[in-house]
This record gives sequence, C-alpha cells and structure tokens, in this order.
Amino acid sequence: MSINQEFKPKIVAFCCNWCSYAGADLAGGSRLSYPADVKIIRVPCSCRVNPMFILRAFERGADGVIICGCHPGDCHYSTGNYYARRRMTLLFSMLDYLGIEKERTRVEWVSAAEGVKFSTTMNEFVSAVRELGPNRRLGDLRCKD
Amino acid sequence: MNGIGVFVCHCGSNIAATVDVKKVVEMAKLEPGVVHAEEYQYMCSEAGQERIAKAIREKKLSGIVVCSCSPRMHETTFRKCAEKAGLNPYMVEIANLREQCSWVHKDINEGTEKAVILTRAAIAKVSLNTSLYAGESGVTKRALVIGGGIAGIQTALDIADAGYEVDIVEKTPSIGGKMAQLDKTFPTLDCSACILTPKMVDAAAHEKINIYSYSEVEKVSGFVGDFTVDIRKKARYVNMDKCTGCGACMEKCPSKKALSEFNSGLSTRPAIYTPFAQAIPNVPVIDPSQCLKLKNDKCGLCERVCQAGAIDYKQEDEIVTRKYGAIVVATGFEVIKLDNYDEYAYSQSKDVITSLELERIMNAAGPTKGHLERLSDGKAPKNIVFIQCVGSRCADGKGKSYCSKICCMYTAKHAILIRDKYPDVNVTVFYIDVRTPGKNFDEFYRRAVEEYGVNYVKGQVGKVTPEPNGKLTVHGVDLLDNKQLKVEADMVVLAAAIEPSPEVRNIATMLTASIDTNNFITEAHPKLRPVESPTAGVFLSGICQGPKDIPETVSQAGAAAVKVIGLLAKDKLLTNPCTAKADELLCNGCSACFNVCPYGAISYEDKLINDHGVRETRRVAVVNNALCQGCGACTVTCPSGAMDLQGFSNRQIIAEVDAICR
Amino acid sequence: MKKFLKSDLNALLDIISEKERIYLPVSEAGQTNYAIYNENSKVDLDTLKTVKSAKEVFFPQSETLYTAFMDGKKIRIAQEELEKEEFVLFGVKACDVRGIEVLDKVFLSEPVDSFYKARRDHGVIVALACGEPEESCFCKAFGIDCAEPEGDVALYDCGDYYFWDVKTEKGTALTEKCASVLSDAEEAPVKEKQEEIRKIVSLLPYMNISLDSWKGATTDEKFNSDVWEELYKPCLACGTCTFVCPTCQCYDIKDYKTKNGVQRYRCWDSCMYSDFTMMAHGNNRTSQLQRFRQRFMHKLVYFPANNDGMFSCVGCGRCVDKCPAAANIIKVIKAFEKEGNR
Amino acid sequence: MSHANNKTAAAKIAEISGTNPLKCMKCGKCSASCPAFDKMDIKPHQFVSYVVNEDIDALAKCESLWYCLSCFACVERCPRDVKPGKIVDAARQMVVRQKGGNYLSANEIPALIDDDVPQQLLVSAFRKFRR
Amino acid sequence: MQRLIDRMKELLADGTVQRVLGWKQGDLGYNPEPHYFNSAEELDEFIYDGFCGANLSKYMIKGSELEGKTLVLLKPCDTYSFNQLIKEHRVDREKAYIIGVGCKGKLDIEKIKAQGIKGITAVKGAEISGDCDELTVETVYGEKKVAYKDAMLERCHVCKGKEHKIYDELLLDSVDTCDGDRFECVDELDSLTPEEKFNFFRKELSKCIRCNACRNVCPACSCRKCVFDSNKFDSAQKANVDPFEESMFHIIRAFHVAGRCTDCGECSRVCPQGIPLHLFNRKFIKDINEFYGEFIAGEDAETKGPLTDFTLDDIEPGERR
Repeated sequence: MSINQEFKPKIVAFCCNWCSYAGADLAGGSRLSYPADVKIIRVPCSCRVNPMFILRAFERGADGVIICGCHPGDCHYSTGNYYARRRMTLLFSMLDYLGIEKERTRVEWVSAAEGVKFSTTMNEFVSAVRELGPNRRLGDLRCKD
Repeated sequence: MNGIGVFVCHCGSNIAATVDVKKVVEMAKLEPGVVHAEEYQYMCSEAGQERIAKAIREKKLSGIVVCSCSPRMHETTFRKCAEKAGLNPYMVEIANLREQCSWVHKDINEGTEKAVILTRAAIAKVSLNTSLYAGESGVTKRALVIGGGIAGIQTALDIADAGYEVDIVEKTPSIGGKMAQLDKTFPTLDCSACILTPKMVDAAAHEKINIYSYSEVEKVSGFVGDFTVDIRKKARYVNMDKCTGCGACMEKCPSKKALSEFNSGLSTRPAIYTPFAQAIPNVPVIDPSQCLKLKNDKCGLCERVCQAGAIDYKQEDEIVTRKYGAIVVATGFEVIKLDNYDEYAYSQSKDVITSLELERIMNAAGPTKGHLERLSDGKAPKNIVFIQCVGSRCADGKGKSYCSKICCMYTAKHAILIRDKYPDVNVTVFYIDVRTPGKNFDEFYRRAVEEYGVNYVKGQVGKVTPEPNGKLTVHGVDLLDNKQLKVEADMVVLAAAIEPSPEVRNIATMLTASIDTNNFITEAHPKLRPVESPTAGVFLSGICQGPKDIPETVSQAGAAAVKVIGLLAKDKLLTNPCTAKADELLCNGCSACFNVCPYGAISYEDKLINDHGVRETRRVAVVNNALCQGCGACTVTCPSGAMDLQGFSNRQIIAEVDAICR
Repeated sequence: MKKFLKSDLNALLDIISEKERIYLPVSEAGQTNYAIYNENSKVDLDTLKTVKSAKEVFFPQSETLYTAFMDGKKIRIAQEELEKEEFVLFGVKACDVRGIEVLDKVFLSEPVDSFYKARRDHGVIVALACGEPEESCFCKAFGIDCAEPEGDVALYDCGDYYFWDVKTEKGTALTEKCASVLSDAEEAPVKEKQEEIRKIVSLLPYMNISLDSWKGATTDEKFNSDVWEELYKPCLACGTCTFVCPTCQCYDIKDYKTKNGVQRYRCWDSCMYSDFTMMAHGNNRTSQLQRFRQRFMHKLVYFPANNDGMFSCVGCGRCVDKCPAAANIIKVIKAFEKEGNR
Repeated sequence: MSHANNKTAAAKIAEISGTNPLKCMKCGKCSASCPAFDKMDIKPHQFVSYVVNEDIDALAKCESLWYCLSCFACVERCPRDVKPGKIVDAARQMVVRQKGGNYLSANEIPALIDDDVPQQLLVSAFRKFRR
Repeated sequence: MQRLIDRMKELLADGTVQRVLGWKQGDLGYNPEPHYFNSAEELDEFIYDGFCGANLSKYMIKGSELEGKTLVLLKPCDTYSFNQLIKEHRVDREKAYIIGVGCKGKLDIEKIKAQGIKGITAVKGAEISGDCDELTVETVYGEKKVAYKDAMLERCHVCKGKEHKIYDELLLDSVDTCDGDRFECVDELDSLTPEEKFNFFRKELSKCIRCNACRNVCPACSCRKCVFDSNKFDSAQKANVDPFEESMFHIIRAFHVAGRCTDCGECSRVCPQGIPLHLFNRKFIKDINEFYGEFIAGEDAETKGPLTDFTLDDIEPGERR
C-alpha cells in the first residue's frame, strides 16, 4: 500500500495533565518533532475521556484518536488510568463493528519523563492513520462543510 | 455576549520562529466571541501581563486565551494576572503554542496552521468556561513523618523546632534507619553512630515529637491540611510505659536463632530484642515468630525476669487514628536482592558480601566486633576485591537502570579504612566509572589511590568462582591495559544497588502520590519542586525520591521540613475549584460514581427535587469539594451525564474536539 | 381500467424511474419500508404494512430547513430548496392514503408548510388495495375501504396481473407515461377481488370497533376520566407508536452544529417523550399519564373537533403491532366503550 | 569497503544482532567473561566500538570473529543489553554472506561429523555456520 | 396458573401486598400488557402465558415509589435485572414482594407472523401449564400449527438458566429452553472483515427510527433523563438523517449498559424495525468475560460491575488475549 503523503489526517490526542501532557511538553522541550496533524486536548486524567468525546471526534471528521495517560500504577489520581484502560478496551472493540479500523484508535501510557516515547508514539500513530487514509465510515455526512 | 481576548506570545523567537503570530492574531479575530486579539514579545513579562490586564479592563473581557508556552509553565501566572484585572482566574485558557507546536514543528506553515487550530480550540473552550471560586479548608497543625531514618529524624526535628507537632511512624522497633547500621561516613570518616545517636535522642526528647516505633501507616484519607491517618501500632508484647530498658529479658531469652536485621543477618538475636544497643525507644519487642511463649505457650522466661512487669503476651495490634496537615514520606531504601547476579557467587560463598554487610563487619558493635575476617572461616583476608555497579546502571532488566550514587564513595571509604587498619591487605576495586561529584569527594577517592595504594582497575568483573581451597577467583578485565585478569581474593565485596523500600509502593498508593518505574516517588517538579510530591500536602525526604548520600538526605530533609512548616503556618488553604459536580435533576443515585471515586468524595443524600414542576424525593450524589481532586473518573462512569467536571466540562471538551476537527 | 402483468412490474418501474423518483415498499435487512427505487431494490408489495407509513415521503423524519454559516464574522443563511421534481409514491395502502389526507389538513391549511406542499404538488400516489388485511387492522372503523383505495391511481392485485384504475388527472398523466406496459382491462376481476377483501375484513376482530362515543365527544368528560390512569401504566414512553403512525405530525425544530455554523432541521417528535414541547419554564405535561392522554385525545377528540369530525387515526394498526407494551389506541377505545357501558 | 558501505554494514550488524551498540557503557564485563579473550586480537568490548565507529572492514578481517566460541557468556552478563556475542555473530554472518555460498548444506553435515566431537562444539559450530 | 392467581389473591387479602404487577389479557390472544392489579376482582383479567415476555423489573422503579408493597412477578431472567436495579438503588427491595414464576420460553408473535400466518384471532398452546410443544393459531384463513420452539424469542434459545436469582417465593415450573450458544452470534460477527461488519451494522442501524423503544424498555437504561435527551454532551439530536446518529446512540447506549446489561433481550424484542440490538450487548458481555473473567450482571445485588472495577494487570486496549 502506498502512503498518501498529501493526506493530512486529523488526529485528536487526549493527554492527561500529569503525565502525558507533561511528556508532550518534554518532547517539545527536547525538540523531538512529530507531525503537526496531532492536536492535543488536555484532560486531568485519562479517566476523564468519555467515549462520547471519541465518537464526537470521529463524527466531526477526525481520522484518528489517541488517548495518553500515566503508566498503570502511576496515575496521579492513583486509579484513573485503570478505569480508562477498561473503558477504552471495550469501546475500541466495539468501534470495530462500526467500521473504525483498530489502527485509528490507540491508548498509550506516556510518563512525564517520556518525551521520546511521546514523539515516537505520535509519529507511529500518524503514519498508521495516514496509511489507512481518511476516515469515511463513521463521519457524519452533515459535517462536511 | 462573550467578549474574549486572545493574547499571542512570541516567546522571543521561541514561538515566533515557527509560528506566524500575526496570522494567529488575524485568524483569532474571526472567531465568534473574540473582541480583542494582540501579539507581544513576552506575554509573561510584566509589560505583557499589563497589556492583558489593560485589555481585560478596557474591553470588559469575559474570558481570555493566552497563546504561549505550556499551561504547566504559566497558567498560574496568567490566572493571577486576570484576577488582578478583575476577571475570574478560571476564565483563562492557554493555547500551548510553544512546547506542543513551535518547538516540535519546523515548517512555519504547518506550525501556523496548527497554532491557529489550537487557539481556536482554546477560544471554543473559554467561551464555555464559567467563573470558579476556590473553597477554603482548615489546616491541622501537625505533621506526619513516615520513616524514622536520618531523613525522617531530621525532617521531624526541623518541623518540631519551628513549633509544630510531628509524629514519626517507624516500622522497625527503633528509629535510626540504615545510617545506624553504618560504621563510618565519607568523606570525613566520622563514626556514623556518633553523629546519628544524638539526633535520635533529640528527637525522642523533643516535646513536639511523638515517635510511633514498630508501627505502620494503615490507611490515609483526606487531603492537604486535613489528612486522617490510621497508624497500626504492632503488638510489642512489652508495655512501653513500664519497661525500663534494663535488657534482662533479652539476656535470658532462650530463643536466639533469629537473624539480626541490624547486623544484616550476619549474627543472631533473641526473640525479645532491641535492634541495637542505642535503640530509641529503648524498649524491646517480642518477635512472635520466634517467641516460644507466643508460638506454643511454653517458656515465659522474660515475663519472670522482668522486674518492671512490662511483658504483656496478650498485647494486640492497636490502631491509632490521627489528623495531620501534612505528610512527609521518608521511607528510605533497601539493598537489592542479588538473585539475578549469580555470576558473583553471592549465594555460593560466605566470603562474597555486600557493602552493607561489610559495614557491619567493620563496626565494633558488629558480628565480628570490628575485626575484618572471612565469614566462612574467620581468617583474616589478605586480598579483597570490590566490585562496583552490581545491579546498578543495568539496562537488561535484571537490575536497576539508575546509578545508585553512593557506591563509589563508600567503596573508597571501605578501601581506605581497610588499608588504614590492615596495611598488609591488598585491595582491588573493579570499577566502570568512579563518580565523585561532591565537596571533597574526589580528593577522598584520590587519597584511596595515592595515599592508601588501593588498586583501581577499570573494567567490570565477569564472574567470581569459589575455589576448592576456599579462595575466590575474580575474573576481571583491565580495559586500559586490554588484559584479562584473574585475581585471587579472600573476600569479595559487592557494591549492590539500592532501591526504595518495598513499602513505598503501598504508601504511595494510600497517599495517591505517583511512583516512577523504579518505585521512586515522583516529585512535583524535578528541578523546581524536588521535595514535594504532586499530591498536595505530601512531601518527600531522602531516598524515597531518588538515590542520595547522607549530606544530601539531610539537606532534603530540611527542605521538606521548610515546605511543611510553610504549609502548617497557614490557617486556611484554598481548594482546587475544578471539582466534579452532580446535576441533581439528572442524577439517578445509582452509585456508579461512588464506586470509581478514589477519594471517597461522593456521598448520597435523599433530597427533595423539583424537576420541572415534578417534586419528589430522590437519592442524589453530592460531591465533597474538599475531597474531590478533579480526576473526572465519575464523569465518564455516569450514564446520564449528571456528573460533570468543572473546568473540564463535557461541553468544553466537546467544543475543543469540534474546534480541532473543524 | 388498465392492467399489467406482474412480471412487467420492474419494466413499469423502470419506465417511470427514468424520469422520476419512485418511492415504494422495499425490503432491507428484513424489514419493509418506503425507499427510492433503483435497479437493486428488493421491491416488496406483498407485505401488508411497511414499518413506517408512507407519510415520510411527504413529511420526512428529518429534513433540513436552512443552514446558517459563518463567513468571517458575518452569518450567512442558505435556504433549503423546495421539492421541484415530480415523483411517484407507489404501492400505498388505503389507510396510508387517508393518513396523507389527515396530514394535508395540518400542513396545507394556513400557514401552509411550503416544504410539505411542494412535495404534495409533485407527488403522484399510486395506491394498492390490500391483499390480506390483518387482525390489527381497523380502517373500516374510520370509513376507509381497503378494497378500494383513494389516490391518483389505484392498483389491484388480481392473479397474474395488477389492475390499474386511474382516479385523477395526475393519474392520467402517469398512465400515459406508462402506456407501453399497460393494456386495457375489464372491471370484473377487480370487483371480484374487492369482494374477496371485504369478506376478510368482515372477519377481522377490530374492523367493527365502534367510535360512536367519540363522535362529538365532550372534551372534559374524556379528559377527566379515570380510565387514563389505568391505560397509561404499561406505556414505556417510547415513540414507537408515533413514529410508525401515518397521521402523527408533531415535529421538533433543532439546530445541528456544523463545522462553522448550524443546520436548522426539523425532525419527528413524539408527544410520548418527556422533553416534548419542553420550554424554558419546564414542561406543560409533566407526567406520562398526561402525555399518553394527549396522544389519544388529539387523535380522537381534538383533531376531529377542528377538522369537521375527521379522526386523526386511520386504523392502520401499526401501533397495535409495534407497541412494546401492547398499549394502543384499540385498548383506549375499548376501555372507554366499557366505561360508557358501566 | 567504502565509507558508505561501512556505514550500511554497521547498520546491518546492528539490525542482524538486534542490539543497539550505543547502549554500551564500556564496563568491560564481556571481556572479563570471555573464555577466548587471550586469543582475540579485537577484544569483545571493542567489537562494540568498531560497530559504533563504523570500522567494519577491520572487524571483518579480525581473528576474533573465528575465536569466539559463541558461549554467550557476554550476552548473558552484559548489563546494558548490548550483547557483544550477538554482534560478533552478526559480523561473522555478514562475512560469510560476502564470501558467497561456500558453506555446507545441512545434508552434507552428518557424513562429516566425527563421532568423538563433543556435542557442545557441534552446537557452537551450528550457531556459527548454520546460515 | 390458578395456583398463582389464588396465591396472589391471598397475599392481597392478608395485606402483605397492596397491588400486583403482572400481565393483563390482551384481545388478540398474543398481546397481554403489563398491568397493576389493585384488587382480587381485577385479577380475573390476569394472564401468565408464553406471550408474557415483558420484563416487569423496570416497572418496579415506579412501583418502588408507591405506597406499600407491590407483588411483582418475575421470570428467571427478569430477576437478574431486578438485582441489578437493586445494586443501582433504582428499586427498593423492601417495596417488592417477588414471586418468581416459572418460564417455558417466551413467544415472539413476529416469528409466528414470519411464517406467513396472518389474520390471527387466537393462539392456543401458549399456556404456562401446558407442555409447550405446539401452538395452534386460529386465523381468519383457518387454523395453523406452529412448533412452540419455532415461535420462541431468540433470547430463550440461549437462556441463561431457569434459576431465579432473587425472590420471596417461587411458583410454577420451568422448562429448559436453551439450545444454542449465547455468543455464537458474536463469534460470527467477529469473524467478518471490518468492511463486512461495517456493512452489516450500517444496514441494520439505518433502519433505526430513534423511537427509543429499546432504551425505554431496557431495565439497565434506567436514567431519569438519558444523555441523548439532555444537552449535557451536545448530543440530543433526535434525528436519523445519518447513519452516524444511530451508531453513536447505539454504541453509547451499549457502552453505558456494559457490565450492567443482563442480556434480557428486551431491546431486540421491542425494536419495531427488528434490529438485532442485543448483538451490541452480547459483544460487550463476551468481551468482559474474556478480558476480565466471567461476569453475569444481576447475578447478585452486590458485586462491583466490571467497568467500576479494575485489576492491576488488565489487558491493554486493542490487545487480545
């Protein structure tokens, strides 16, 4: 499959304030680049990410959604990411039924110290989404204009 | 109608180099609700803040977006600025154009396009922001220090000296910690006990300090200023009030097979014991796994010899519940288990020992009364080999990835002490690097080489093989000579890595403090807030935060104390207003939120609800704002969407999603 | 009277669909609903009742009214275009045809609903007499003869042929277009068929249900009856009855946030929903009893009172078939009949 | 080998061995553990530097490649997961590939095996030459 | 059934209960409706037969607000829902007197009609006291025979068992009706390619008319106000213009009831468009079982649900064990 370089996917990244958002800041501080297609939304914890947000993003034309949180065991709120992990595991397995390829959704644990991981994760994720091409299946037709 | 102001910071050239800030301003002006947009060199500067304040006042802005560096950097700055100008501080949103845009994207078109979108998202969010007001909570003027080593003792002393009450919880029968086990300290070679025991005595005697020895923290609830802690005082079987510390019981105890923890298992102790002679409190404990009376109701000798009548076999664990305003974690370290390093024959030969064991051997109160001798046959060693970095700096998953920091110095100390006392003993140190940053540290190491003739060889040891003649062959390499070496040794000392005490994981969970992959507690900021945990009111002292030597530990202990004092000096604390809030009209009272709340912040009340004219009593969720930390777990578990998070509401996040996907 | 061979049905549809859209019952994923005909459609004229009635062709479940969008800082509005192409609604049963008449009363009286009117003006209705009416049917109670449907053209399923009876000018125009497939026919088989249908109708349990007590009903008496208290209890407050009903015409107008503006659309609403006619002050019907009562009072009392006695129920029986709790208009009518006899 | 070729060869070795030579902290534990140390012209810990410095020509020519017993003591003990043994193995493999297909096929081997050869040597030989 | 009626009358008479929540006879032989009986005389219209599929546990949310105790009849599968509602504080156990009634499999009139049977005037053989082998359907076109099994609801073929999980007393016998694997349908779906899955669900969901019958009948969907009716998420759309609307509604609904859904199958039973909605719930149940260990919602009224619980080494999203 050839990678469509022209295609600029819309990627929504939900990052928890304490680890992953800080990890993204560290990636910035270390000048570790990743595609500008990634736009970060700061949430206090990965457990704040409601499946509604993810579906909303796809509805509005996102091509990929990634959720980043503290490593299991390191949640600032001690247990938030464990709940997030279960929720996303189930949700993702259902999105498959509605035609969202599993490569379009991802959960990654990125600590505040893992600027490198943040950047490589985003690079990988974006190229995986690019390879899939635009998300046409779960978009709302009314959102095109 | 909204009046939103957008302020785009150049951050010198940090942002402006890869983001066309003028374009961002221009595009921001087109967004609904935006009535003001400008750019400036440094928004966080005084002049920059003044511009913001002026715009807020003059244009009566209802919300502002600052497009600048990470909110983790300057959100507080801009909130304060807004507040001064008369705007609610929570009407401020930051678009992170530096760390998450200009610094990671090189192409100015891409950078600008993304900056515009991030700004748009922040505008969309801020237009849904509502004014939030911090609540107030009181401060219990007492601190808890978990761990009674040098870190805990110093922190407690400093806090107590400032006039606040401190409780120390120490899991072993005596305070003192690892430092009490050390023989001498580098680089001055002071006797460890000589400098530590006075501090222990000070702590015990201090009217503001209360020591819970042989106790553990069982449960922590509450929040900064108002923690409630359950402390389990383990049954000592000795009445602390009656015991005079005469020691008769320990002498008479017939069960003497237990390995002495204090002597690193190199000697035995009785079932009723104090860990060491200078123990504080000087009250023994009975080890129920060893005591014949407690095990099978025989013996009872100690009870008979105790003139004070202090022995109480019926004693049970006791839970003490106390309130604290602040908690300091000073749980210290352990030496790692060497199971993964069989090549060094630690498990095969008694003459392969760890450095901490050597400390005990060298110590006059130790198992050999301070004589340097082989544990296998009691003979004096002629050749001693030290192996550095055992389990430290390992990337292979067997050991620790970090440098344990103290080994280079204590090995130099050991080498010097040995060569000083036993000049005929040859000492070889196999090292990878010798790391001696610290005052007088390198000089100390050089003295070992230059004055004491310690043979430092660069190269890690491959393996140690015990020989039939009782000797040990050390298979090493001299990388500088490019030669393989086989050194015959009588004793091998391993500088084993140190790791945080295993309890710290449990304690951190109770405190909701985060822990890194190595079990060190994460500090709130690695450089700027090194003694605070991200959880408000929880502070860090000593090795629980990262490897450090005694001077560093003591300085950090003092620093943690200062932070605690600063907190306890306040009468009221402001609480985070970004808490969860239940919409009573939508709440089902189903308890889903209660089940996921890590702080026990949610309770239920039967309330009379007026739902659009329908009046009925309903079970509804109520959030305790002082307990809620704002994680949002409840908001997602709530099916009806009754539970929302202030400052990160559903509609705000959806607005951001919409803005990004537009 | 014309006729065409059943085997020519597709030929007929193809002729029409060359120029015009055809809406007709199509089976998709196990259910039959009205859909636009294309060569892949699984046309299903045998199923008696489509799940949704034919009303959605003239009054779609959702339709955009206009779109407002941001042009810089200005707001611009794009009006949705009215229907301007001719289309054919094919295979409509007598009850649904009457349903459309009911809707006409609502949407074509002042103020005229331009979207609806445009569709009505451009739509040609080809009705189809019922083959085997079912136990839930009670069209006869409303004076509808399912053996002789209204419409622009009426079709009759007689053996190998569909008979084609032109009823209006629109029907004549359509007949001309389809002349190549149609042939002349005598009326006898149709009469025979009608008799057959009417015989079945006479056997069905609900067909002779009496609406006498509702004719010229006093609103207060019905409204204040205790019977509602019993009747509403099983109701789940879902909108199934409303959405399958050929005459329910309530809609909500909502805004859909598009990428840079809003799309104002209207969509079917149900008086069974708790947020129906929700206003800033709250809701004017706060209990399910009130909402349940509203639906039937509207169909049987309020609507006839305002429309010369025309009930806004056509006896299609869809609600009887589909109500998850088996609460339906028949039970309401019967309960009041019992109440009256008490 | 040209500079560019050395560069690709170095990358190839890293790829075949699956190790990252940059992780080496030059502790020398590999050399300390190596039973064939004395026979080697380039010492185990140096293998890593040769790859890092992209001096593959020298590495390819060295005797050490053939003295390595593939005992994997260095692989087992390397604290940095650099695994010099794997690097040697990779270098050897590269040399063998370059020399062309003049190595044994599996079918030829049984006839050539001396019954007295210790099993361990055979295993080691297979490790070295199997590819 | 007489035994049941007598017992109910007894409990009404001695004041144990104030009313009975059961089923009232319909007029077509197959359309009984849930009904509150306030007196012994009213019970003359009571019926309990094969067509009494409706799960009455949800009616007990309102029932719990009424004065005094309500006698409620629960089939084995309904008791799971009732337990779940207790767990969520939506019903009051003290306000309910539960008679666990036996079940011989419930009937789906749609399945009878799908066999081409029209103009039904009566159905015989659906009585709970009978042996439930064969139904005799009287129609205006004559009498037809249908095997009881062939007219059973899908859910009864994969029945979780005829054991009542909560009751005050038990009456009437049950017959095991399970002759299929509950998760076979999920396995079949999972074996499809993403494209096939997408096409399958798009076809099914595009039939959805947003009538909310599935939601309103669902005992797990017990919210006072559904998120899709409130503006909390900007999600109240009511429209069905685009497949996304339905997808969103149905996935979120399935997600919200995940770990709480007892697989009672009411959603599929009531869907006017015959959408196999239970597939979504089954999928989640199967995943939960696979990922976090066997969990049956409503088996008791205490155990924490899988989505309000966790273990430290849970599977990672997107991973399969």
